[in-house]
Parts: sequence; structure tokens; C-alpha cells
Amino acid sequence: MSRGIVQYIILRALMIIPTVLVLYTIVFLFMRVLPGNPILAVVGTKNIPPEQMKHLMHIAGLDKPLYVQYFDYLWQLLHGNFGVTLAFPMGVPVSDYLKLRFPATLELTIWSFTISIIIGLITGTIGAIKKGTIVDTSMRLYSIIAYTLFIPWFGMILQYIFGVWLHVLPTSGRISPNVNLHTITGLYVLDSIITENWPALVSSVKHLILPSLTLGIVLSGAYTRIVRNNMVEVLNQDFIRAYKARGVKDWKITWYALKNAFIPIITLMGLQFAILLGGAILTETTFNWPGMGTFIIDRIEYRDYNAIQGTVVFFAFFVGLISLIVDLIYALLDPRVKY
Amino acid sequence: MLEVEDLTVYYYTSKGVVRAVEGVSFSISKREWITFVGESGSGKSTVAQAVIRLVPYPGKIQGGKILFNGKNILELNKKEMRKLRGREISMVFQDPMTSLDPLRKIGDQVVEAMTEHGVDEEEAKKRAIKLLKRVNIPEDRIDYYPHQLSGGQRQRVAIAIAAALEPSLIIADEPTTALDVIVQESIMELLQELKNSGTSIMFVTHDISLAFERSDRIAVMYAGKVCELGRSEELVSNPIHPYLKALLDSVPDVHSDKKVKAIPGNPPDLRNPPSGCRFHPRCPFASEICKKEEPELVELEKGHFVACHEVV
Amino acid sequence: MELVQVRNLKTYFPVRIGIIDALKRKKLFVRAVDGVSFSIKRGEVFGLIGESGCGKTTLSRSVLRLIEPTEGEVIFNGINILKLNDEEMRKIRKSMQIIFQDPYSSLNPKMKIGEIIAHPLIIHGMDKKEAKEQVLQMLGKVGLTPEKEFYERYPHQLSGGQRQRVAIARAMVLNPEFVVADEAVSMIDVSMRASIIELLEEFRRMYNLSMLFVTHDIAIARLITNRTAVMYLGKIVELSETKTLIDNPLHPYSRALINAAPTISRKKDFKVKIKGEVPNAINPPEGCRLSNRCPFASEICKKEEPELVEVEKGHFVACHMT
Amino acid sequence: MKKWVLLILLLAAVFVGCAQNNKVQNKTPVENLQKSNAIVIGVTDKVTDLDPANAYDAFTWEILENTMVGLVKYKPGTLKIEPALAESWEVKNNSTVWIFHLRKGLKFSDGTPLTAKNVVWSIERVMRLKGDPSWLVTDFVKKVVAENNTTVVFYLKHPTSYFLALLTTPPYYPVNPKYNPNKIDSDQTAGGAGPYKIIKFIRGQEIVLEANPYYFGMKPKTKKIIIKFYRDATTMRLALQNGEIDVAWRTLRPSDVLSLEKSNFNVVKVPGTYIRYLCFNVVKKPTSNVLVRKALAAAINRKEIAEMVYRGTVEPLYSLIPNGMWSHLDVFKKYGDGNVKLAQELLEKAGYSKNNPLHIQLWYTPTHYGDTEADLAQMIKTQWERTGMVKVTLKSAEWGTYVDYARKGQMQAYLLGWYPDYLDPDDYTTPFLSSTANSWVGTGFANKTVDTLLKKAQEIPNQNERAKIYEEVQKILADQVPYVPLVQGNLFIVTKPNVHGVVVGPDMVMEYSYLYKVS
Amino acid sequence: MILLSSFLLKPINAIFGNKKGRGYFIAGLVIVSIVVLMAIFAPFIAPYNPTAITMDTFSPPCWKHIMGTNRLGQDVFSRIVWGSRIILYVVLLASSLSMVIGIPSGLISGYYGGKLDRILSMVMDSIYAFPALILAIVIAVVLGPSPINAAVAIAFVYVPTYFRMVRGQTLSLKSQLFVEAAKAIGARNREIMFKYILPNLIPTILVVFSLSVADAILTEAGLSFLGLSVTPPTPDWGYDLRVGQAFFLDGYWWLAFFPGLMIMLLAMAFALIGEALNERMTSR
Repeated sequence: MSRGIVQYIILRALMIIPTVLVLYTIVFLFMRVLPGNPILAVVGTKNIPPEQMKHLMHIAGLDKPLYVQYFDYLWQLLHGNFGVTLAFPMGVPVSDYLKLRFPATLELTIWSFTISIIIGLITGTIGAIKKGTIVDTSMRLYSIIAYTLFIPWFGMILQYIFGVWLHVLPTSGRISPNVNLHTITGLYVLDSIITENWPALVSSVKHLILPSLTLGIVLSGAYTRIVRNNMVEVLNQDFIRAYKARGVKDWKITWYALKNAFIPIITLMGLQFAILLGGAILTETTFNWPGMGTFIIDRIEYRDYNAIQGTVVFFAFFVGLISLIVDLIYALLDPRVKY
Repeated sequence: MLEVEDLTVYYYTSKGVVRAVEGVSFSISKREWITFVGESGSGKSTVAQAVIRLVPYPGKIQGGKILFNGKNILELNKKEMRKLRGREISMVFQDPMTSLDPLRKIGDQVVEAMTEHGVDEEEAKKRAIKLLKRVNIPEDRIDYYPHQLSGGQRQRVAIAIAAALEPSLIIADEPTTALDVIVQESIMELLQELKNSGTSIMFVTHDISLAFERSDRIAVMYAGKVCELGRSEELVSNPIHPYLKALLDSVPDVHSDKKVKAIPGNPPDLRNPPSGCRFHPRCPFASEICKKEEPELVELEKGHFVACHEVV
Repeated sequence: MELVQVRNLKTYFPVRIGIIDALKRKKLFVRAVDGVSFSIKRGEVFGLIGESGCGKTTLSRSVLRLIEPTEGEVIFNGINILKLNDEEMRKIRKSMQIIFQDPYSSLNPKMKIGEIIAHPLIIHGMDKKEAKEQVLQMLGKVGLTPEKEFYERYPHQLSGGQRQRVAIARAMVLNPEFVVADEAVSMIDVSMRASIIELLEEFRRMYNLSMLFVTHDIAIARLITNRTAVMYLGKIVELSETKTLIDNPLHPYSRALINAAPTISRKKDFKVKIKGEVPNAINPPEGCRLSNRCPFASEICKKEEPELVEVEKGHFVACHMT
Repeated sequence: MKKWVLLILLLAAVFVGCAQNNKVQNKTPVENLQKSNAIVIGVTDKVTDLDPANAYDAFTWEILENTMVGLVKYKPGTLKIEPALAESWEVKNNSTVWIFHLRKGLKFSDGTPLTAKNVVWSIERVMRLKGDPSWLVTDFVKKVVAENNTTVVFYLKHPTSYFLALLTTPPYYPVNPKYNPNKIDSDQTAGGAGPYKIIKFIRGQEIVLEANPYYFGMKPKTKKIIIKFYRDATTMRLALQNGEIDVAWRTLRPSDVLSLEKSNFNVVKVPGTYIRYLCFNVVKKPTSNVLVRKALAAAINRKEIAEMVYRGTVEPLYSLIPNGMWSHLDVFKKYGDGNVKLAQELLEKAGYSKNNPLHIQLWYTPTHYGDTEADLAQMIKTQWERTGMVKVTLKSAEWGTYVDYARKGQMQAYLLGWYPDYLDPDDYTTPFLSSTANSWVGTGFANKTVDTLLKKAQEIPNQNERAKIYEEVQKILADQVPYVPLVQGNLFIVTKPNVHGVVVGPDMVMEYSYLYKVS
Repeated sequence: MILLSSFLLKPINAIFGNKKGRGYFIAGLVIVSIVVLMAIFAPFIAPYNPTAITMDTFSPPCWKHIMGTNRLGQDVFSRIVWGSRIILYVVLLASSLSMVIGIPSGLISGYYGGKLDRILSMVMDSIYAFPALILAIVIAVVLGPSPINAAVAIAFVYVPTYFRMVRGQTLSLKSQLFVEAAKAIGARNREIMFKYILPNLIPTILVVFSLSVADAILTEAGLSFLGLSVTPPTPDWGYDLRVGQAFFLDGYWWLAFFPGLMIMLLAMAFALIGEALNERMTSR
């Protein structure tokens, strides 16, 4: 059995490769179709002689035919190398940036994810139990409203209320500049706990609240809906009535129902995580959060091919990894799954 | 032991009020097997669910009394009801594929049925093994999940759970409909054994042949009402209600060459049931009074009740 | 004389397996139908009974090539239909039809009743006006009157019995020579089954139709079929005149099946018992497929597969012990 | 179940904890800043490349100028050049040979001794690596030699009167020997011998500077400078209001500056040498017609632009050479501001009318010049359309593409801006008007007279004579109108009331060592 | 308005009768109709030229300007009215584009299966699993800011949504008996796909359409918030929100508040319709 799991994980992990390849190809093609290139973006309106331009293009490998560029980069990817930046600055390994930026996004998404799951589970369960009542209706309205909130707008309102008006929470950044934190994982909350740096913990948690609340609430709408609908479905199933017919206590039945309702939600969590990453871009922009989202937007401006390709590939890989983890959790929780 | 008087259940759907069960009365005594038979939509399952107060949403028990050992179940509060369920009255559902929690081991589910009613864990485990043995599930299956068992095995587990605390009444709501005949046979036998050991069985089925096989008494339901009720041999040999007669005529039998005849027309829409006798639009003997007045369930002979104007 | 001949028909399904097995190129099959032969005469109703999972539904589809069989021959009117190309097959479908078990999913919910019945005619080249006339006639024949009203209705406005009549009309409108009825009445209310059976019987009589009648209910088989085959795990275990089969079943499985059927007319003989349930058709037992459940099984049953042999005239059994 | 309860309790604790802490923060909005001798500066710019051989943008140069120093530098806040690493210098051979004498005992910020060899090594490195700004060296310097430990001699390609101004730019700064000699070293924080050294650098987040103990000059007033990078002005402004930063530096939005000034923040205005201008493609129709260019120039109302788009934070500019720089002439004043009448006349002359309007595309780039850029484009569109004879279509492209379009000469009219490389009229004229140097801008402007004039001005040392030449060039510019100067940027530094010592040079570089804070 | 409502009520009653979800549907439909009317009759509804620069800057909401004016003295309400055109144009164009590509490919892929199906599914799943907004941003930036390009970018990321839904439904419909019945009567594959399968997909397509339009509205707003949709001075909600956000802290709240509110309301309206249709479908 355990050998089965290991093999399953390996093979399932191999399935990430085509996904990564597809996205790399899409982005590569789109990026090269239209004019402009990173060297121009760097040089910009500076008065630089044409020979030097050529020299720079050569260094960046942009003078090679497209298919060579395509496979060159693919070759690098095979070696776990995301290439080097082509603009502002040139020649820095993209992975350096990813190492720096990814933990920020990860920290933001983890917290948002947690918040959204908790809110979603609570509101969805309440809605399902009180099905057909006004409580249910208001939960469903909450779900729709939360889902359709526009992140920059909602974030702006929260910033105004908690940052400017009440003056209780920071509105941007990850940690106060005056706090020294020795980073190990790059997840500030975790790092400050590891290094027992309590001021840093307080500061980083405070910085996290508004962005993760914004993203978490927006995402929770989807969960409220899914949890509610699944719960309603499960509560209608025979085995729930069978539990009742056996005289099992109500809260236990709700718990069993929740467990069953949670199984299909797990599959959706993988996809939700992707949506979360998308939402993270807008959240990061609104809260000046130094994550992957703001990074990719910056790089796009310079048309930094390698950085954008690298980021997209990395995201694709990460999303694949998440769905792998989700599948594993699914397999762990649902005895019906076979490897 | 169980007396039901004038039970009425309505479903409040968005399309209108469905009068699923109206004015049904009957009783069950100890060690008795009573079968409710009828076509789909006749209300037989609703009656069964009402007895344990598990009518699904949007159904509501509208009126009547359900006296269990003299106590009206409908007046019990939640906690009392919970104590009653599983200990005094338990239920087996139609579809064995969905009536067990797919995420929990069957052993745990059997054990829980007992611990929830105060049996201590150790004792419950011991009894669970015995119970499963009794329903012919090998001991090692105790750690299996429902999906690892076949339909028949699951239904036997469900019966084991229902019988765990030796309740006085087990309600079996079409427990064999989803199963093949050979498995059906084994389930029926299991219920028979339970009955022999002192439990009353309230059996619900649409298969009239099956109904006659093992029941002591049979109640025939049509459109939310009981139209004939009596000892099973009596009903086979001497059916009185035109519906029962027609029903018996419409069912083929393996061992006889009789011709079958369909009942003309369709079952009524219970949002808008026919006036008078609900069978009158399909009844060949219907007269004026049948259209106007609802027939009462009358005891024609001892223990043989019929609701029909024409025969009374 | 024989309209349909099925010879050594096999239909295997590849099993959906995990990635690991797929990589090891381990191929597993469900042997849903595993070497079945029988024939149906003109005007005959041939019954096929068995428990769920015995392969009777797959067999009924394979005979019509709605499922592509793996091996064997289906000879219809002297033509092996398994060798026809798509276009030829489409043409021959005119003479072979099917009526399904579930009247709720066998009709396209987005088409009017009239369109549903007319479509086969139009497909086979009739113009719309003529088709409509034919359809109206057909509606009358299956008892859906007033015809014009039913023509305009949608399936969800009909009861189960009425829908099954539509399904019959759709099958019969092409004047087929051969019809498969797959559990055609098992989802209909008890009180109405008889009328559907009557209707089928009427068509059979009128057009000298051959029919393959698949059912799990032996009582119904008795009512309509001339001959019946009992299937177990993809194989026919017994085949005979229906009455003979019921009154004198020879195969232990047939006996158990017939005994288990609920009946009012006589008391049951509880002697013959078959243990357990139908095993998985991916790995059927060696030898006789019933050997692991059969109370009479001996050594040979576990080793050798019994052949279907004629023990009396027209009565075939596949059992070592008889 | 237990796990869940625990988790909920934990979360509740975190939130309660925050709430309590917030109360404390309410009284003292800035967390323990008073104790640490540090100032936090917010910027929306980026540090692109810490290697002076490749860094070529204003803000990165600011960091380099605070962490490195050249042979000479501007006296803080003025255009006057004063000695830095070099104590004194001599000029020989018609200003083609420059000899510099270094101070004694110089050290890099990590304590490594700094000699003439380091100076030569660094400049040769720039010449070898051919980074973006390397032309600032290679176009002028033929050879650089260390005569001894304290003497550096430059041999120039041609007489260059403004060589000292060039020497103030980062490519001439000696860098720490830790810099990779053969490769551009973008993330190298070893720095040079400036007043500060870099102790921490996280791209896109922050850079932390600490006073350099080996600096030869004045000791910085504040030991630690933290620079936080923001993606946009709004978040930076929020951070300032929220007490997260002490100084908001480049670049706040005009509206932010105005409203911060009202709410008790110190605003320091620095006249900038940064200019914004409009380019015309002089080769392609319809802007190849000089009448059209003149008409469009006349229709522009700089005062309105300054007022509406920049809320009065910029000055109207009537020449490419900025106000306040020698040789500046308001040559475009002759067209007036928003001179609709003149514009109409000129357009009529060019053959356009109300029924046959001039169709023109105006291009801008949405992010590179800040959020006001779209407003600027809209404003110009409105002004041109006031003539009733012009129909403007606005177009935009991301920076990378925009530059490509410009270089290929694909746009008709487009907006650009210019930060000077060195403070000399030459840097405001040659790159635009010399046909050998202006291919980057894509206007296609070429004029032989201008070419010769500019060449001459580079070579003669006398400032008065040069001034005359530049005046003449400006006049030709106003006649030909390949460019329309629009505004000259002012810079604003907004600080908390307790922050003092804001010193910004004419090169728009803030000298961090003068900043201090009183608690 | 009365005429309109009676015109609208008929189909509502036909679909919903007085069943569940009716309220949601009506609420959603009312908002959508208002926005659509706003878009169609923008020249008549908007009191001012939305792009005219005036000296009356930063006027708070008052009788003259019910939603105030912005930094260039443009009337915010007029910009909202005209802005509805862009967002509807982009989103509806994008949704139609992705439907035109997604539905047939999903149908073919699901119906025929085989290698083509596997390749298409892999590509679509890869795109689907990737954060839509990020991909849309990359594409929109590369293509350059214009409404059509934004629509293409959005369409690109929503094709998999339709594809997967149609493919999945086709697979399940394919196993339905009526499809088998169609085969049995000798219907051709094309007929089965378009006469038997496609009509049964329409209710699900409607639900997915409404929900993905709601989603696409937010994506469009996200793109134009990042300046990737329209070129000013064309009024656009997302862009106006972005520009207005800068002035939010100065107390000029109306600049960003109204565009943001409209984005939310419009997305919500489609989500309500989708929810109602979904409920209607599942409650059958």
C-alpha cells in the first residue's frame, strides 16, 4: 500500500510537466508576437549607440532565432534554472527573485485561504442547517456579495477604515521597517516565532490582517456557497436520516455531514487556490505587498521575457503541486479513493 | 404496542401542498409482521417515516396520534425522541448504497448505534462482532468501509445496526428494492429471524407478491389512504376492495398461467386528489356516492378492514 | 427461419485502472459477455434473464452493435452485422430497434413527442409531412390519444407509462423485424406493466416481430417469452422453452433464481440455496463460474468449464452435475 | 474536534492581542522609532543595478552617490563643483589632459585602502564592461593612468570643457575591489567610499544604509537610513500618514503633496532639472509639415497643464534647456500658451479646416511617467481639439513596446521625459538635436547647421561662447519644432514635522547625510 | 418602465412560475437591464460630456453632479453611464468568443473522445488550473491596452471553463439512453451532437454563462484597474476606480466609490441570475 502511495505521488507529480509545458509555450508565443523587448525597456530613452544595443541583445540571447530561444530556455528549465533577468537589472537569476517574492505571496495566500475556509465553513454550515429560512437567505446573499466584491475597492475601503480613520492597522508592506527580523523561511510570522522575535511577530501579523482579510473575505463567498450546497445535499442523504433513526446526537450528525460535505470541497480547493493567486495580484497591488503578483507586473512593464516565463512556469508548477497535495489529502480523507 | 390514529402528512412543495397521507389508522402488536403495500406515491413510505418522525423536508405531520406503548410519539421532545429512536424503534432504508456513512468503518457505525444509547464502548464492540456474525458478515470485515461491501452485505449491516439494541419495532422501508432476487431472499429471511426473536416488523414494499410471502397482516394503500387491511391469507384468498382485486389481477406470477390485466387510468395527483373515494376514477364499480363521499375503513369480518362504499 | 443468430459473442470492457497499472501495461477486462450463442426465430420472443451484472444488458446492446463486441458474429437476415461499415449499419438499423428500461432518460427532453417519433423516419429519408401523418397514426396505435395533443407535448409532461408508449412508438414506427426490449417494464408502475406488455404482444402478433426480451423478473418472462436463456457472469447457463425452464429448472443457479422469485400461488421450496452474491466479472472463478457458490459443486466444477449441452429436446444446460 | 476548538481560540487570541496592541499604537503611531537613530524614506522608484558600470537611472544614482563618491562632487545643493576624493587638479593641453591629486589615507567603506589604482581599475572596468552608461566614459576618455598612489591622469579623446561635470557621475566612481572585474555585478553591496555603506538590500522591498566610519568628509547626522520601496504613490502616502515612513521622496502625486502640506507635513520643494516634452515625427505625415508642428505647439497651454494635470507642482517650460540653467531662452514663448487663433491660422495654411480636420495620433505610456501621464495626454488632446480643426486619437503602449515604437519612428506625436546625465546644456541639446546622437528618440530630426554648432560647443572651453551657440540652437529648435517642451518638474520631499536637513542637489540627488530627526 | 417590466415578467414566469430563485433572478435582471439601458441610451442619460475637461474639479455629489466630478472636472455620473458601454462590450464580447470556441470544442472532444480529446483536455486543464487573472494580464499587456485586446485576453482564459463544462456534460449525456436511442434509430454523429446533446446543454450553458460573466466582469475590472483595457479619456469603471483611488485619502471618496460599487453591482447581478438559474435547474 505504501509503495503504491509513493508510486502514485511520483506519477502524479510527473503529470505536472505537461501543464508547465503548455503554459510556458502559451506565454512564450504571446510574448514574442508583438514588438518591444527587454533591452529596449532598459535602455529606454537613453542615448545609447547601436553597437552597444547589439552587444546587449547578444548577451541576452535575443539575437538567436525564436525556436532556439524556446528550447534554450526549456533546457534551462530542465536543470531547474529559471534563467536570468533581462532588464533592471540584467543577469540576476530569476530564481533569486522567486525565492524572495514567493514567500510573501505564500504567506498572504495561506492566511487568506485559512480565513476564507473558516468563514466559508461557518456560514455555509449555518446556511445549510437553517435551509429555507431567512438565515439561509442572508448567508447566500453574503456569499454572492463577497464573491463579487472587487478586491482593490474593498481593500481601499478597509485601508481607509482601519488605516486612516481608526489608525489601528498598517496599510502596506509586510513588516515595520524598524523591526529587525532574521528571515529563515521568508514567512515572517513563522520566522518570528522560530527566532522568538515577538515585536516582529506582532508587526508581521498586524501587516497581514488587512490584505489577508480582504482576499479571505472575497474568497470565502465561493466557499460559503459550496459548503452550503454540499451540506444541503449531504443532509438530504439517507445515511443522515439513518443516523437520526439511530438516535445519534444532532451535533455529531452535523459533524459527520460536514466531513462528507468537505470531501468534494477538497477538490475545489485546488482550483480555488489558483483563483486565490490571481486575487493575490490585485491584493498585492493594493497593499504594496512585495509578492509574486507585484513582481510579475513590474517585469511585464520591462518585457523581461525570462522573468515572466519563469514566474508563469513557477506558478504553473506551484498550482500543480497544490493540486497534487489536494489529491493526496483527498485520498487520505476518502477511503473510497484507490491509487 | 403501536397504535396509529388518523395520521395525516402533507408535503409543502413549491408546486403546492401534496396530501401524501390522510387519515391513516392501524396498529401493530408484539412479534407481528405488518406489510404496507402500494404503488409509488401511495404514501406507504411516508407512513413508515412518520412513525419514527423522520418525514423528509418539506413534509410535515399534520395531525393524528402515534401511540407507542401508550405514549404519543408526536408529543415527545427532541431528547426523548432521540432516546426512542434506535432503542425502541429503528429503521432500515431502501438504498443500502447510501444509508451508511461512506467515510466511517462499518464497525464504528455499529458500535456508535449502541454507545449513543449508553452502552459502554468495550461492551458495544463485543456486541458489534456478535451482531455482524448474526447477519452473516465475517468478523474481519468490521474494519471495512461501506464501499468495500456488496449491496446485500451493506443492507445486512444496516439491519444489524437497526437490531443492535433489540428494539420492539423495526421499520423496513423497501429494504430489498435495490437488490437482486436471491439477495432479497436472504434479507427477507434475516427479517424473519428478527421477528421470530421477538421484534415487530413494519415492512414497506411495492411488490405485492413479496408482501404476501411472510407477512402476518397486510395494509394496502392507495393515494394516501389505507383501502384494505387484514391477515395476509385472508387478503389473498378473499380480496374485497376493487383496487386490491385489480392489483392482484395485474401482477404476473412465476408459477401460474393467469392472464394479467392493467388497471386503467393513472394514479391521482395528490396535490389535487379526487373527491370522495380516491379510487373512483379508475374503479369499474364506481357509483355516484363514490364520487361524493369518502368511504370509511370498516371492519367487514374480524380483522379484515375495507374502505369501499360498494361492498359495505 | 432464424432471423437472428448470435454466435460465440464476446464483449469485453477495458477496466479503468490506476496510472501505475497503466504504466505497467497491465490490461484488465470486464468480461461482460463471454462467448454466448443463441438464435431467435421470426415471430419469436426470446427471453434473457439474470441478476444485475450478469451481462444481459451488454449482450442486448452488443446484438444491436450499440456496443462494439470484441469477438463473435451476429447474423441478421443472413448478414453478419459486425462486419458492416458505418453507412451500411445505419441503414440496417431500420429493421432492428430497441426499447429501453428507463422511460425517463430514453426520450430527449428537448424534443416534442411528435419529433421524437418522427425523427427515425426522417433519418431514413421520409419527408416531414408524410412522417407527421405516420407519427399520428402510430400515436393512435400505442394508445396516446388525442394524437394531435400528444404530438405537441414534451416528455416531462407525460407519465412513465405514457413515455414508455412513446418509446415503443419510436421503435415500431420504422416497421422493424427485430426489437430488443431491455427491461422494458421494470420501471413502470406495477398496475400498468400489464398494458405495456399487452402492447408489445400486439405488435409482435401484427408484424410477426422477433423480440429479445431482457428482464430480471421471471414472472414477466413467463408472461411474454417463448424461450428463455438464463445468464450468469457473461455466460448462458440454461436455455429452454420458458415454461419448461420454470417448471423444471436443471441448473442450480436457475433453480435458485426461480425459487427466490416471490410468488403468491404456491408455498416456497427453500431447499436450494445459493450463497453470497455475484462476484466481480473482472476475475471470474476458474471452471464453472458458479462453483464458488454452488452447493453441489465438486472438484471438476472448479477446474473445467461446463459446456452448454442439450439434455432434453430444446433444453440446454451448462452444468457438470446434470 | 479538540483541534478545531484550539485553533479558534488561538485565532481569537491573535485578534485580541492585536486589538490591545493597537491601543498602544494609537498613542505612539510609530513603533519604537524614537529610540533607534534611523530615518525611513519611502520611494516609488526602484534600485535597478548597484553596479555603477551599468546603473543608469536617477534613483539608483542617488543610492550610488550616497554610498560612493568620485574625484569631485557638487557642493551640496549647488551647481558648484568641489573636491572630493581628489584634493586638487590641473588641466593641460587644451583641456585634453586632466591630472588629479588624491587625498591621503582614503579607505573604502569596509576599510580597504583606496588608491589611484582603484580609481583607474574602476574606470577601466566601466570601459571594459560596456554597460548602459559606459558611453559617459568611453565617448570622452581615451586613457586613464595612475601615475603613483595618489595621482590619476585622464587623456581625453577631444577637448571637453565640462569634464568635471562628467566626473560627478557614477561611472567614474571608484568601486570596492570586491566588484567582479569581468562582469556586471548588479547585487554587489560593497559600494565605494561614500558617506554610507549598504548593510541590507532586498530588491523591491528595502535597502538599509549605515554611516561609513571611514568616510573622509562630514559624518552623517543620522546613522541609519532605511529606504522602503513602494509600488505606487498612494500606498506610499498612506504609509507616511500612517507613520510607517518619515520621508516620502520620489515620487508622490501632485495631489498627495498638496493635501499632505495641508495636514501638517513638511513639504520641501526642489527645482528639478527634469523635463517633459512632446516629440513629433518630422519624417512621417502629417507631422512632417512644419506648419502642423507649429500649430500644435501653439495650441498647447502649458499653464493649464501645470495647473490641471500637475496641480501647480511643475513649471511651464519653453525650451529644452531647463529654466535656471545658463544659456536657457524661452524660445517657445513666441507661440504663446493655448494660442488657438495662431494654431488655426497655421492649420489653415497647411490646408486643414473644420470640415477637413487634421487627424493625429497622440501616444503616451501609462506607467513609466506616473499616473498623471494619461491625464497629460487627455489634456493635450483637449487643447488641440479646441482649435476645432484637429481630431486626436489617444494611444498608449507599455514602456518596453513604447520605446521600440519610438526608436522605429512609428509614432506621430508622443510624450517623453528626460533626466539629465550631467548638468550641462549639452545634455539637453545634443541627444535630441544632433542627427548622430538622436536615433533613440525617433523623431528623425536632422539639421546640418545644428550638428556643426553642437560639435563646436562641446569643444570650446569658454562658457560665454558656448552659451551663444546654445542660444542659437534653441532658436532653430523653436523654428523647426521637432520637440515641444512642456513642463519642468519640481521635486517634492514630504517629511514628518520632526525631520530636518533635506538637502537635494541640482542633480536631484538627496544627500542623506544631512537628514536628521528630533524626537 | 412598466411596459418593460411586463415585457420581462413573461419569460420570468415561464421559467420560474413562482418557484424558488425567482427573487434572485428578478433582482439580477433588474440591475442588468438598468446597466444595459444605460449603455444603450448613454447619450440621452448622461447629463454631461464624460470626457470634457472643466474647471469644476472635485465637486462633491450635489444636484448638479449627482456623483460629483473628478480631478479633471469630468462628471462622474456621466462617466459611469458611458463606462457601462465598455465593460459590457468587453465582457460580452469575451464571453461570446470563449463560448464560440469552448462549446464546439468541448462537444467534439467529449463526444468523440480519443487522442484529440486527451490533448485538448490537457491543454484546457492546464489553462484552467492556472490563475486566470495572471494569464489575462500577461496576454493583455503583450497585446497592448485596448478593449478588443482585453476581450481577447479574457476570452482566452474563459475558454476552458466552457470547454470543461460542455465536455463533462457531453460525456454524461452521451451515456444517457436517449443518445443511445438516437444511435439505434441510425442518427448520424452530427445529428446526435447538435439535435440531442446540444439542446440539453443549454440550461447549463446559461448558468455557466451568467456565472462566468460575473467572473469576467471582475477580471475586466482587474485588467482596466491595471490600465490594460481602455485608453483614456474613454470612460471605464476599472480605470476610473484606479485613478480615483489616489484621491480617496483626500476625502474625494466619490471618485473611486461609485465605479467600484457599479463593478460590484453588475457582477452581483449576473451572479444572482446564475444562482437563480442554477437553483431552478437543480430543483427540478
